Amino acid sequence: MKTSYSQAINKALIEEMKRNKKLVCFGLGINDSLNFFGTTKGLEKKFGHDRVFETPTSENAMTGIGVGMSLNSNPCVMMHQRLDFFLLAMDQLVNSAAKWHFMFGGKKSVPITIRLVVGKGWGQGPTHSQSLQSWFSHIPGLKVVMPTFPKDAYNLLKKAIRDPNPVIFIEHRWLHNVEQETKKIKYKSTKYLPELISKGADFTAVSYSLSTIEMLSLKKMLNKNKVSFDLIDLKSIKPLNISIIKNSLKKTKKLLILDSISHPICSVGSEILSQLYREKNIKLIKPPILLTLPDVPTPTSTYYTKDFYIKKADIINNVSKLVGKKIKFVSNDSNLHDVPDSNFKGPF
Amino acid sequence: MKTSYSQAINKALIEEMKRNKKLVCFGLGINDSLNFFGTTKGLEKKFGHDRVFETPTSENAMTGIGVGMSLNSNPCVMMHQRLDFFLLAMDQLVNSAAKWHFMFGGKKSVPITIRLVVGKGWGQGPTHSQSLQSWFSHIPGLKVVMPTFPKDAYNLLKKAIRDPNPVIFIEHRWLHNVEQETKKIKYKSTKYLPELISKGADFTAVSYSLSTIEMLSLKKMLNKNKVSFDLIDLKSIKPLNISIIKNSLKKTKKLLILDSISHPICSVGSEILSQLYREKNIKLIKPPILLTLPDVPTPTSTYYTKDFYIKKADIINNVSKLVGKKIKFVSNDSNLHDVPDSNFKGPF
Amino acid sequence: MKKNISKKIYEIQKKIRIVEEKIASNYNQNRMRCPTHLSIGQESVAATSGLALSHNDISISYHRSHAHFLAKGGSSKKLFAELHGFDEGCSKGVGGSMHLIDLKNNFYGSTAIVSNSIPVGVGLAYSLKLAKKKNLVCIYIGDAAVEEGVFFESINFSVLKKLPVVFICENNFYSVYTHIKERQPKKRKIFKLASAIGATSHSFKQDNPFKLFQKFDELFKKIRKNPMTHFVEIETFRYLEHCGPNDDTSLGYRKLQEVKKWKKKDPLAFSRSYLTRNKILNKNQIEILDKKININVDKDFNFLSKLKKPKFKDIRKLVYKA
Amino acid sequence: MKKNISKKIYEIQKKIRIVEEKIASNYNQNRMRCPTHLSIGQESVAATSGLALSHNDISISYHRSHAHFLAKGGSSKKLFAELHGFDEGCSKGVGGSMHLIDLKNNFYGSTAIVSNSIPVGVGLAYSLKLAKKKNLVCIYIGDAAVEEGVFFESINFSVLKKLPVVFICENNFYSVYTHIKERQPKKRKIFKLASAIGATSHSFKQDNPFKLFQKFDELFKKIRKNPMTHFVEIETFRYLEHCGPNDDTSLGYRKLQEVKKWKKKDPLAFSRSYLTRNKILNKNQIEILDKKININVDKDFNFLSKLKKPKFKDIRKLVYKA
Ligand SMILES: Cc1ncc(C[n+]2csc(CCOP(=O)(O)OP(=O)(O)O)c2C)c(N)n1
Ligand SMILES: Cc1ncc(C[n+]2csc(CCOP(=O)(O)OP(=O)(O)O)c2C)c(N)n1
Ligand SMILES: [Mg+2]
Ligand SMILES: [Mg+2]
Repeated sequence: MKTSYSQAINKALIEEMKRNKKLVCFGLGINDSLNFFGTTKGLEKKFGHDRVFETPTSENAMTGIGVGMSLNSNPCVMMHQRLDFFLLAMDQLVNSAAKWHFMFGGKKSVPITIRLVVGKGWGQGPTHSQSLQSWFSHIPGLKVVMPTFPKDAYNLLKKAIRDPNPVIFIEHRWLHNVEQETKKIKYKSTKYLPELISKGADFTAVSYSLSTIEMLSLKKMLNKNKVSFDLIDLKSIKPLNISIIKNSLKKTKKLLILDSISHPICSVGSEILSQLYREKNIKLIKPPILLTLPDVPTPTSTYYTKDFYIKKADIINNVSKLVGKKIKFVSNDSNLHDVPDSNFKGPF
Repeated sequence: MKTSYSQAINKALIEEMKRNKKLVCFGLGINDSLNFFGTTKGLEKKFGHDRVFETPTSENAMTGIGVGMSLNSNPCVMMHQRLDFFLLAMDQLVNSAAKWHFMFGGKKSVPITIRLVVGKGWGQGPTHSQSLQSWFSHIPGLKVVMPTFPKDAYNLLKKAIRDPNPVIFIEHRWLHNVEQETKKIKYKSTKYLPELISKGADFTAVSYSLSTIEMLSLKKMLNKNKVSFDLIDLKSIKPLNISIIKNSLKKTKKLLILDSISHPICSVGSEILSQLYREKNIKLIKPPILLTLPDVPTPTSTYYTKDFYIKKADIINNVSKLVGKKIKFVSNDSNLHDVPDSNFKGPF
Repeated sequence: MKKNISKKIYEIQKKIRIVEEKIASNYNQNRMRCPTHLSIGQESVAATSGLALSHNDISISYHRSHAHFLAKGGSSKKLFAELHGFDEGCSKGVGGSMHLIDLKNNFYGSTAIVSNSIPVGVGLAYSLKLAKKKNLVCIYIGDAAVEEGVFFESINFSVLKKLPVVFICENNFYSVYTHIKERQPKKRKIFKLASAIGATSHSFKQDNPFKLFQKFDELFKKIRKNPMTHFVEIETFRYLEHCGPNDDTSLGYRKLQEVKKWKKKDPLAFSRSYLTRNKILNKNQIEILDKKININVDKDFNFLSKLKKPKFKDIRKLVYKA
Repeated sequence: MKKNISKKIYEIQKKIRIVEEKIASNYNQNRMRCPTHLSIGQESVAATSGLALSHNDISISYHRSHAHFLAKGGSSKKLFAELHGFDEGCSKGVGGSMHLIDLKNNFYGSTAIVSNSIPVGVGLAYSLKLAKKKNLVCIYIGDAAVEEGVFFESINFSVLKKLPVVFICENNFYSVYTHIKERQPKKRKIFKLASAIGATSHSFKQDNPFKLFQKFDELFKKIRKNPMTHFVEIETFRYLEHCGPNDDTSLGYRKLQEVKKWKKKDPLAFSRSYLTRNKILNKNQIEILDKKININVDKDFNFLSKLKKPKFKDIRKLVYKA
């Protein structure tokens, strides 16, 4: 059986709503004909309009309202179809949700989960494509998870919902259709930890969310070229535990971080490098490589995004530099660099 | 003659308002009896209520209004008495101001300068003390300056005002009374570049804003202990030019970054380390040291802030580790760790 | 009303309709690769207000802005090029359908975040006031825009400072697929809300574009003379889906009847028959006019085939103005 | 009105006044090291609404919240300890004067960012509705709060969902040192604005606390029975500076006369004479009562001297709930 990322999320939501009669979900598009990219299918029907509701276009207030509900025994899941819209709610996120437990002396915590979807391609442009995990990670009091695979999405969303603290759950839009072979998905208690999802010898690759899929897609071809790598999927951006990266580096002594859905400055990739650099026991043979988007807003035109996004060729050239080997490959970056797969009919 | 930081800012504002009849200034407290910490003294009287005005408590709209004015030939300076309040305006900052020039194909730019004041001590607490330079640096389209000394504040504020792009100008509240010996302050065209403000041999210290003052205050004592250091004051956080740091490191091979008004994760300090780590030619003898605030919101009680903020002893212990020398010092961290000097009468 | 103005009203409406239909019928070729919100059905508001605005008046808009852009004088050639992502687009292809601009005609842009352009419009008006210009800023918004706090903050400031601003709220009852009754209190009229904030408020009808034009024309003249903040609500209806080129009645969020009701009183059809009824143009003349518009729009669309594909490196320096 | 209620009203007013004066007179010793906004002059609103709220009603407040905290049953001991930064404070000293909380009495906190606690209050009310509880949430705000967009967004939602919420707006005419006429359109009454948004709105007077209490009492009973969003505006006045313990007439932003006018109709003085006039308490009894309050407040204040200085390491784990 195959389960897609959006099905996994849908399943997690339904199960958690059943499990906890107090859980509430809300957001723009949650009950409309498209069911929030299919992730909220059946929710309103099963659990009623009071626990699953559309909201006015009022991102800041709705965040504070979520804080209030979750303080008053209604944990909640708030969702935004694009992360960019959530910029309107930074006061309630940073000054309320993140600090509440601390600033009132630990009296009560805010069990809110905030689902944010990141757009890419098909003209998403400057204000429908931003991914601000580094902002959220900077703020004490928040947790940030960005699972790559359906099973992890399922487990981590459930974990986030049961977490007594605010958790930012970032989904890349291009992951919604990613499928994973599963028997029956079942909740497996999990930790906010990275995972070594593929083993190799020549270098360590660190990535998360869509970047992990991009990195994985090169595995075969690199192996053919006799290049193998440890691939570490972060899953949790905050807390960020780098021990597994350190372990891998002791073996490979070479590092490539693919942080391809982030601008470079003060990015998560930079944070990882900063932590590693300060370690006594890490000795790299070559300077580490960090690949991110350029420090430029996302342009809309498909002609521009072609060289704006990181291409397979870019990654391979960098791998080649890192391992000191020429790598043969046929570029299959198609014209359709701005859609995830042939099923995708733009724009959303 | 001595000029204080707030006098320097006041002078810069007055001169620029004179120089450019179209320049407009606004913000809460700009015209009240306390003149925005003295920095806007005389402004309204000289230039009238239309060009210097109080605003409703509407941070998001006022930012967009500033964008509109600056698009329509009125560059402006907007100001907030605490950076924390500005969290309400992230949509207009990130989705409008930062992207306008780019997303409309370079048709017009947004010459807005945004002054943000960072609080410290005297119970500023979780929501009156945040310094988010790393957030702003992450966003393409913004510039971020954080001068330490009155002369630099004067020059960089003038430069920011004349810059055709949005510039975030962050003032640490504890710098307002810092004085500098000057003849007559005069505008010296300047660049967004760090400066080596003190020379030494044993290690390189990088800091900015209040951190630079903190670092400087240890110089004598360290010298007495036969420890000397290059001190680099960043001044401009974005653009961030690290060549001067690299040059210094070629000599000292040891690095301490004092980023004492920032949380650690995805901080400016981390970004600098990330950039250096990726350089081929930098070889450090010891792992670099990065000192920041803990990943904890600011507590209010003076008893808590004592160990929350970085103490001189913390810096010295780290220097000691870095240079491999015992350093003798008498702690003069007084009980008044939560006020900048004896003139300061809390809370603002 | 002068004949040529009546003719002009029809002409702009028709042009907007044809341009939008051109986009719709070509959209599925997947060469306009950006989210695109069409205003077919809503042209009356844009056409009449656009015509009533003078050249030096400014307008600014939201995600559904093709009509406002065109009505302020924007070029359909540049619009098409923008949607196709060419350097020749009004925003060099960087912005796409949701970020149109035409500074020459004082169309100061449209943006994609709900309500995001509202304070910018108010700021533009503050500058007009400072410069003592006798012009106004027209801020187009949808019905969801008034749910964002920034709308309220902005109009409060605009009223406080007596700025020459007119908000034109196109209430098409839906935000994406959600009806206004799920988002705003029942029985609360948007224009009355605006009035309580302190704006002088009006409720206009779109059905007769000639009357609507006159109302705008009078109102704008008044504002230019006596700078104040006004608010106009107009009920209208989009015929196609929220974003994209298709009919969406199959989605079921609105009843076929509702769509039919609105299409039956299509303001463009009204204008057409008004012209003949009032002997401003006869049927034949109208057909000639339509044909001319069609030919021009086709020409503007076909010029795209000659354009070169631009490259990222051409624009990456645009992040900052040098 | 029952005698003991009348007595209670005076007692709470007086207690708030004495607590605040205690803070004021000790503030310059620099041991309360946090920004502190006193409500001397404004006690009538807090005392009467606080008394009219039932235990299970919730209240939430803004930066000037000592009075609301106390009126909801908050302990002056914990308040003093909080201001002094001790672990025994209501927020363990982490929050300070602007972050008070007393969950046992359903006082859900006050926060320091203007309007920041408003949506939180509305969310609390949504939960009451879900749980079918017959209670309400009282959201205290200042006059500047209605300038923040989030106020508007929140009240829109509250009205839309028919939540049991009462906004109590203490209009003291100033935001820091800036008069309301520089921030909001002239002649626009805040409560009328709220009414246009859809709340049932009221304008109450603070001068006679006994009448005020009755109005609150009736209103709250109504809301508990028939959950709806209400808005109450009350004009009031702070006697001291915006933040801190001093008289600030020397700053010149408000006229001495204005201050005098308000002090002359001090609601606490009114209550005192009301009690004697109506023979609820005689002068002597009042003095005994005052003395008792004074002694208790002194005791609560003096207990501070016994407290241990807490350490950062005690609270650093509080960032996340385990
Ligand atoms: C802040 C924000 N929230 C949500 C969205 C998603 N969104 C795009 S268009 C739209 C509908 C807006 O409705 P309305 O203002 O009535 O305009 P219409 O589309 O009906 O013309 C929404 C909610 C957005 N663009 N920005
Ligand atoms: C978002 C935000 N902007 C600015 C401030 C600074 N500030 C603190 S108190 C205050 C005045 C608020 O006035 P009002 O709501 O009338 O309450 P009052 O102090 O008069 O009781 C302001 C502007 C803030 N705390 N938060
Ligand atoms: Mg609509
Ligand atoms: Mg006030």
